[in-house]
Amino acid sequence: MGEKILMKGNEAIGEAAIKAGCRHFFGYPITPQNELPEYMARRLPEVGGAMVQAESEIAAINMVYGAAGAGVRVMTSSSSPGISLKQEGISYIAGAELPCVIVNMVRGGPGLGGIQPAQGDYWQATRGGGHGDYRVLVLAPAGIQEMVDVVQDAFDLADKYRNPVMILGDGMMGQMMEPVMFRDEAVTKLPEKDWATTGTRHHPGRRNVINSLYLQPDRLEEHNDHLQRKYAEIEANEVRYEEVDVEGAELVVAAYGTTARIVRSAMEAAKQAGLRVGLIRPITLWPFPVEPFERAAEHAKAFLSVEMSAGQMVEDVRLAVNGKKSVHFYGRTGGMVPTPEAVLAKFKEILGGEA
Amino acid sequence: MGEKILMKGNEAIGEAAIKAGCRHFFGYPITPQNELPEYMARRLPEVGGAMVQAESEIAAINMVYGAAGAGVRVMTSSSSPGISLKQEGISYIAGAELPCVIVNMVRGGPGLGGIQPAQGDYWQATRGGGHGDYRVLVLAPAGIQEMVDVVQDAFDLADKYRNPVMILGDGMMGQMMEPVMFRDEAVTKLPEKDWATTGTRHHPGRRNVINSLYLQPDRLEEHNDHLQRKYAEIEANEVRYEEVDVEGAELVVAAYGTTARIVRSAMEAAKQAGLRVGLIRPITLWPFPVEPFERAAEHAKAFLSVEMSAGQMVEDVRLAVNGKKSVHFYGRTGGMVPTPEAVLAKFKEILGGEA
Amino acid sequence: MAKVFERPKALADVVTHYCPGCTHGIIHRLVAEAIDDLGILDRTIGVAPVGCAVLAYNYFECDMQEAAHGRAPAVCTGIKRVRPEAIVFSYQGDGDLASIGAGEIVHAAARGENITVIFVNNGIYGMTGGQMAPTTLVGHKTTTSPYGRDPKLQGYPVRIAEMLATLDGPAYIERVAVYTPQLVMKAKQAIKRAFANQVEGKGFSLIEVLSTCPTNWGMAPVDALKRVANEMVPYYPLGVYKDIDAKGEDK
Amino acid sequence: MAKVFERPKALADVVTHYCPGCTHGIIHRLVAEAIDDLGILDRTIGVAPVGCAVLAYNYFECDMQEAAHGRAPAVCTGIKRVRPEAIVFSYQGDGDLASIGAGEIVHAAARGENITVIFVNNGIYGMTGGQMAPTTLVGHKTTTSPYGRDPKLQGYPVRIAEMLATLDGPAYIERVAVYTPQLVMKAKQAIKRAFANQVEGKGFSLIEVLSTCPTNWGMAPVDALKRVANEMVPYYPLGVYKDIDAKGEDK
Amino acid sequence: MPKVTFREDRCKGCELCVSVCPRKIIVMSEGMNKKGFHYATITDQSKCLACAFCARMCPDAVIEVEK
Amino acid sequence: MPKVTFREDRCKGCELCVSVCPRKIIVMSEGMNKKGFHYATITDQSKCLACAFCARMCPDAVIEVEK
Amino acid sequence: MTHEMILAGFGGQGVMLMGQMLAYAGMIEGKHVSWLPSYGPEMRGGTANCAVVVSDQPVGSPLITRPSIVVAMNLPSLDKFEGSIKPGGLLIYNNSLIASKPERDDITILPVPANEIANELGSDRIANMVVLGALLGTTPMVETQSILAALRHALPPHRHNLLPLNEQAIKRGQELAKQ
Amino acid sequence: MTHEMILAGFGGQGVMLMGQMLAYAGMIEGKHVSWLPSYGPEMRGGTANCAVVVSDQPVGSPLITRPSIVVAMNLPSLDKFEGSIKPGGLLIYNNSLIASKPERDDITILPVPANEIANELGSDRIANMVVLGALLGTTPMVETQSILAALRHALPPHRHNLLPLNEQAIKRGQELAKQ
Ligand SMILES: Cc1ncc(C[n+]2csc(CCOP(=O)(O)OP(=O)(O)O)c2C)c(N)n1
Ligand SMILES: Cc1ncc(C[n+]2csc(CCOP(=O)(O)OP(=O)(O)O)c2C)c(N)n1
Ligand code: SF4
Ligand code: SF4
Ligand code: SF4
Ligand code: SF4
Repeated sequence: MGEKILMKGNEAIGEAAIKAGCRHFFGYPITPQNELPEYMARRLPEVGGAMVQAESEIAAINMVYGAAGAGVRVMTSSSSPGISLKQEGISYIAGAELPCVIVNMVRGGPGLGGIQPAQGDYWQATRGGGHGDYRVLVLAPAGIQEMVDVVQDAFDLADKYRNPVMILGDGMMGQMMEPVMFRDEAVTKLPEKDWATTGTRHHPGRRNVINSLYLQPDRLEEHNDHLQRKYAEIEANEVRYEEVDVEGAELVVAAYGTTARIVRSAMEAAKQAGLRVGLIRPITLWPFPVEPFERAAEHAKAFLSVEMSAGQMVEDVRLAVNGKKSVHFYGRTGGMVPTPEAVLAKFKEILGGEA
Repeated sequence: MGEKILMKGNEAIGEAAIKAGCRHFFGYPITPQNELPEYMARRLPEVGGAMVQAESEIAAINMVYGAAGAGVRVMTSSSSPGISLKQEGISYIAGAELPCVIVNMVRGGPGLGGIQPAQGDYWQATRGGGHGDYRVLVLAPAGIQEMVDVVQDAFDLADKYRNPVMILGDGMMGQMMEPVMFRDEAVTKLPEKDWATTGTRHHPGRRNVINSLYLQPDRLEEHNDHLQRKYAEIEANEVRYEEVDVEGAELVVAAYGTTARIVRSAMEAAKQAGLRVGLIRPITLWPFPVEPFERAAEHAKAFLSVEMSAGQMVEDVRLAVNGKKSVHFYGRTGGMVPTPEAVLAKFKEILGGEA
Repeated sequence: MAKVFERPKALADVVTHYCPGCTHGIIHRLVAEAIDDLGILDRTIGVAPVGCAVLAYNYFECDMQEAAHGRAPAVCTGIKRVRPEAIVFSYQGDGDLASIGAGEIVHAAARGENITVIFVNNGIYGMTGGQMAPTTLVGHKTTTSPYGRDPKLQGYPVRIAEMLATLDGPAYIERVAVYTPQLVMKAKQAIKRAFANQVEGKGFSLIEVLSTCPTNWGMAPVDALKRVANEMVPYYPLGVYKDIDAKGEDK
Repeated sequence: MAKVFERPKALADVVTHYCPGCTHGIIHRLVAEAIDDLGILDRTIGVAPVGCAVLAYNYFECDMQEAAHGRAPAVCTGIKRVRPEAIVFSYQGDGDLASIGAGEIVHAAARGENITVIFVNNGIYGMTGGQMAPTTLVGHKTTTSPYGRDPKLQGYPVRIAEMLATLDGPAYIERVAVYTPQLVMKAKQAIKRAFANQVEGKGFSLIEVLSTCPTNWGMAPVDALKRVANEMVPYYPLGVYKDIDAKGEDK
Repeated sequence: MPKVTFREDRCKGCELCVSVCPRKIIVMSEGMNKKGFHYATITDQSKCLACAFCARMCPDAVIEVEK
Repeated sequence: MPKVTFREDRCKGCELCVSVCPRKIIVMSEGMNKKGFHYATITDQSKCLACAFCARMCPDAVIEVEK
Repeated sequence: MTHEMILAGFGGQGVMLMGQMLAYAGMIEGKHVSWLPSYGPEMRGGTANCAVVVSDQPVGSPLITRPSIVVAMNLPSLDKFEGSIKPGGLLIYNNSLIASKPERDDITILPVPANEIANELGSDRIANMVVLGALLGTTPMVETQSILAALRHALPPHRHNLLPLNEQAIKRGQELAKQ
Repeated sequence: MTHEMILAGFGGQGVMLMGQMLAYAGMIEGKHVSWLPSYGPEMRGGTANCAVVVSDQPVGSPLITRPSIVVAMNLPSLDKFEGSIKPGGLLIYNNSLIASKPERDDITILPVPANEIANELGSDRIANMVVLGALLGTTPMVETQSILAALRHALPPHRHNLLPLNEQAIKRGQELAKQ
């Protein structure tokens, strides 16, 4: 491990990507993620790569498609409205099974909305805002060190499954600074991609084609079956989460990213007030960590999902809890960040009511 | 009521829209919905309106934004990849609370996919493929007559709630012909829209602004709270569904649109085989008809969602059934349409297993 | 005493959020003056972009719509097609119009939509903090061209007026600047004509206005004006690029 | 006996799905001949559009990517930036390149991406069954201009070669046609040069090829060729619109 | 003598080759190939100039010309 | 005598007016307005030509000119 | 009674129109009907087909995978659909263009020399009407009058002079079926 | 011990840097730290602020709504944040620019004539360092050495000649706080 440095989330992502062997970034400015493309514009030329400012988010995601299809590690980033524009492209990338990393520093919506932190793009990220049955791995770090760690993993996961991976942050995650350490070894040997379009001289006797079109419905169904098998494998192998004080908890809270930190603050206070509150913090939003909720549903009296949205992840919590216990919701929207005090009050309200 | 005529789904939508007072259509070609813009290109000039072929789906949805903001009834249509491109625009329209009707004749995905019928855009439609917490009313007719009826209603709902309404069909619904009758009276008096940008001469002393930007997070949260109250009202008042043989059914099936018809065929056969199978056919996919499932969960042994997808609506069924009974899934993808025989076999498998 | 100069009525009497010395403010005022002069305020519908002018809907006394980034020409099209009697204009920056919205402006122009477009070219993304625009001059350092715009990597600046003038759709295209009072008055005439054309049903008019961004250029406002004169005008020559009323005289 | 003419190696030995007499087939062959002539097949990566040429990935013996509708220039950019040694080309119809993809082509050109673009202008949407394209001639009846394209409602056809030639980015832009064997040979030379430019690192080259759509024009293939000569060429003059190697000679 | 070869099964019967042959020696067959098209064929090889106009105009690369 | 009026509270201190005044009679104030800017003000009305150059260049419509 | 039919042929042989006429005729008789075309780029130059349901009951699936009746106007259509017919069903094929014989022995098979008869009547283009007649002759699911009304509806007024010829073709087909 | 601070002022007064230095100093001492800026277009010309946490515990929320310490470099900042300070907390304000007095009586209040002292030392631009010194003097959450290391890290090498001046400013602030 190297030494600790203090870094902004957006810039830490950039450095982590470079350490993971990413040399190409295609992006378009939008607050609150600008420091990432700006960092890449400065840094990538130093390591023999390039940041291309595309003419739009759509162009950027399609450049990613081309670059990923040509076999390199590649990244793009944006924030909510820009990510909406990328949905067709993401569906294509998933359909053509190309590995890449997409960052969404979520801001308040809908529409032009605002630029402060939010988590209102959960459904878009986990259900696919694009068309058709596809999945994107979604990683939601709750601090800058974890951000760095998941970015490095994200490229590996993308390559392993030939699938897009999304890092879901928010304005706060992008803007804040915390100490980070980077893994010592920069990635030097990247996985072989014999399917990539690199010119037939690199794979004589075989023509590589990147494509998501299957005009025959039976062929398209076969392709979908293949994708679904892959997704099942991801669900089986790649679930990540953190549990805090879940054992013996009366109330189990679900929260990710920024909100998870606020819940942690509220839990400190709750402990002092004698409340038994646990936290399940999904790190992968898809695949969603169903199993810890199933386990917790055996003993907890109630569940609570805390989000910076009008209530999106709470559906996944309800699906996981499957009617065994009541599931509550507390959310703020529009760039408002829940306060630990308000979250604590919600704990009390639920436990008071249920106890 | 007028006389019955035989019409293609795509064309019937067009005529129904015109009857509902829609004089403006903005679209871009894509199979399998081309007959709709083509019909509008022929018909609208005859009734003093216009069909504008936009340069892209994105331009089309933003033309809709402008036209809806200017206070008229307006429609656009597309199919899966094109609808993905509209997601930013739809989020803006929902955020700015503009009424309009959007048609999606779903085809096989993901990516370029294929052009045969599918239902893989359910999540995109019901959860919002765009960013932020917004909702779109989603109507899923199961025949051409119902298509006509829901189109006429869609405009009313859009105006009533100042919200986009989506008609979710599929290639088959768009291409098939069935007899239809149009409501006798064409709409002549449209609702007043005193919020529309029509020029201040039409509303002296007040400047109208169409907007979704709220830079202050507390203001944006207020706006979101307002939207959520509106959505709750829609959930309370606008749920539509059809129940067939649900009372006394051992197996209750959920299916919408094309698949619901196939399930009906399979149910005929099931009845002959002595199986008690009922159908809940959501007509509004959002708001989802939770209540009939709750009711059915009291007596049914099991539930089954049949879809032309890898399993999307099944989550809403599971949320509605809330763990009370098992929920099964049968789906085809890629443009493959389930056969009544296969659906029947699935009935038997479940009832055999559960009985 | 006679008013030689007063604040136009069409300009809302509020403080704008623009940085000190940013010429967005001058251009806003010229648009308002043109609307006043033509007496069309009560039938004008403006469309604000995403960019520093995003709040333009607060600054004009007419009905306004706020468009998604780059899509103002499509939004204008939607409005104009359903309210042909309205006077519809968009006000867009260079990121908005020339980058993400390139498709929309080309096609609104090609269709000859009877609208008025005010295109503010300041060669940078102001709102988002100084990234490169398609119109950023070669060599200019921005946050996304930190080593200076290099044509080998980032290509050449796009000349919108010249490009759109190749189309048969537009009626009138002119490029103006506002770095002297004289040019401000010329710009005013151009903007006024762009609105008058619409009133007369002549079709698509676009005025490209060379503008400053003192903040992100890192310059005092007065120096920024000089930069327009010395660096921008040579690459973006002022003049009329298309004028259906003056065939043969086009540049 | 010497072969005077044989099927190029770069063209896959399969039956295409194109309609009888559709000149997409000729243009495919010319691309393949250019690749053969330059000996670059094993380092060429082609990008297929969405349009009738969507299956082009089956027809060339090189690596291929299928792009989303209109985005081929962005996809090419992605490939070329990460594989600069590869020869990257896109093959796009007029709906793909000039309508939905207008922004992408303008900016790939402005950036001077070192790629080759084959732009097939047949003035209609073939794949989706004959809708109006941005290049549809005035008066032409299509399924979405059933009363004939009316400039008042649908504007004027876009001349891509002329429009892109106003940019500083492109190295070479030419418009060719394939309605006689002589023109086919000229088109071949242009296409070959567009690839050779890339090999030499000269930058963005685009060849606009006037093509037919017998099916959706509702014409016999031979009559469709005549229509190109009689109706399209007058509006879309053939020739070189940009050539950095021949300064001053540009059209 | 030049030799013009048609891969008849590949012909789509568009007649472009017929239209450009300076010697007018290409005709369409009475019968159909298995794709259901009347295919092009050459009547009198001896008149052929080996100009390859036909081959250059054929959208389906049906024709090969030797000399 | 021409009269030039500044809405001082609206001034952002950009000095564009100062730079274009042909008579050089506009100066920036020592003090600040409530937005924290040194504001423009006129020194000698009597020298004013009523050319309104200042007003036309002011991005914030701070200046009104009468004659 | 529910008739689930697939009508198939080359593009241009008029199978789509034939299907629409059946559906239209059924509709004006108050029956439940649906018509569903195959669609997509593969139609171009290739084969086209439509699925038609005419029934006393509301139509369930408009997509027919096990038709009771198949009309095959050319060989690819015969090859594609012969196997799907329900046992006891009906296959009508155009033996003017199809040389080979169907293989099924559990269905009724009716060869119709449609193009020959059409040519006799003076126009190759009404082969579809001959087959339609044959279908009605075998399976009178709708009245001939309704079919003629459908035809009148389908043809633009300036081509109503063709009605008698079409009617004749339908008659010939019906007679042939009766034999 | 957990210090939750908000540092606020005009853009240009160096509050962002001040916050980063505190976080950096905390980090090199092995503490848990976070720094979160306000961001957005309203920053332009307006006020800027950052929230800094320096703690022995992992940092929960980096967003501070109830700070234990507020530093206000100008009047709008004082107006905005005075009310949010936890009872018993600390408010440091720049009384060179702020004429009015804070109203709270349940917190410690320290006025610092930051611009005056900075000007005395020869540069208006180090007013932030004076305040930083005052903050450290009142609440020694990190060692002065660590702050100086942070400063060395923050300044580009060619401006390291300014280090002594900055150090002096910090010292003056510390002394003032001790009084
Ligand atoms: C879809 C989308 N992409 C990006 C942004 C972020 N964004 C806001 S303004 C802007 C560009 C502003 O530049 P310009 O149009 O040149 O106007 P200026 O601010 O310079 O006046 C961008 C990229 C956005 N809001 N939406
Ligand atoms: C996003 C999206 N929009 C629309 C379509 C439908 N579509 C397929 S091809 C095409 C246009 C084809 O026209 P053109 O590019 O001119 O090529 P041609 O078929 O004439 O060769 C369209 C609109 C699509 N597949 N994806
Ligand atoms: S950032 Fe630039 S363009 Fe935006 S208001 Fe400030 S000076 Fe003007
Ligand atoms: S539809 Fe037109 S463009 Fe497409 S293959 Fe057929 S003739 Fe060619
Ligand atoms: S040009 Fe080719 S496809 Fe056309 S008729 Fe001649 S040989 Fe056949
Ligand atoms: S131009 Fe206007 S804002 Fe600028 S200094 Fe002069 S009066 Fe003030």
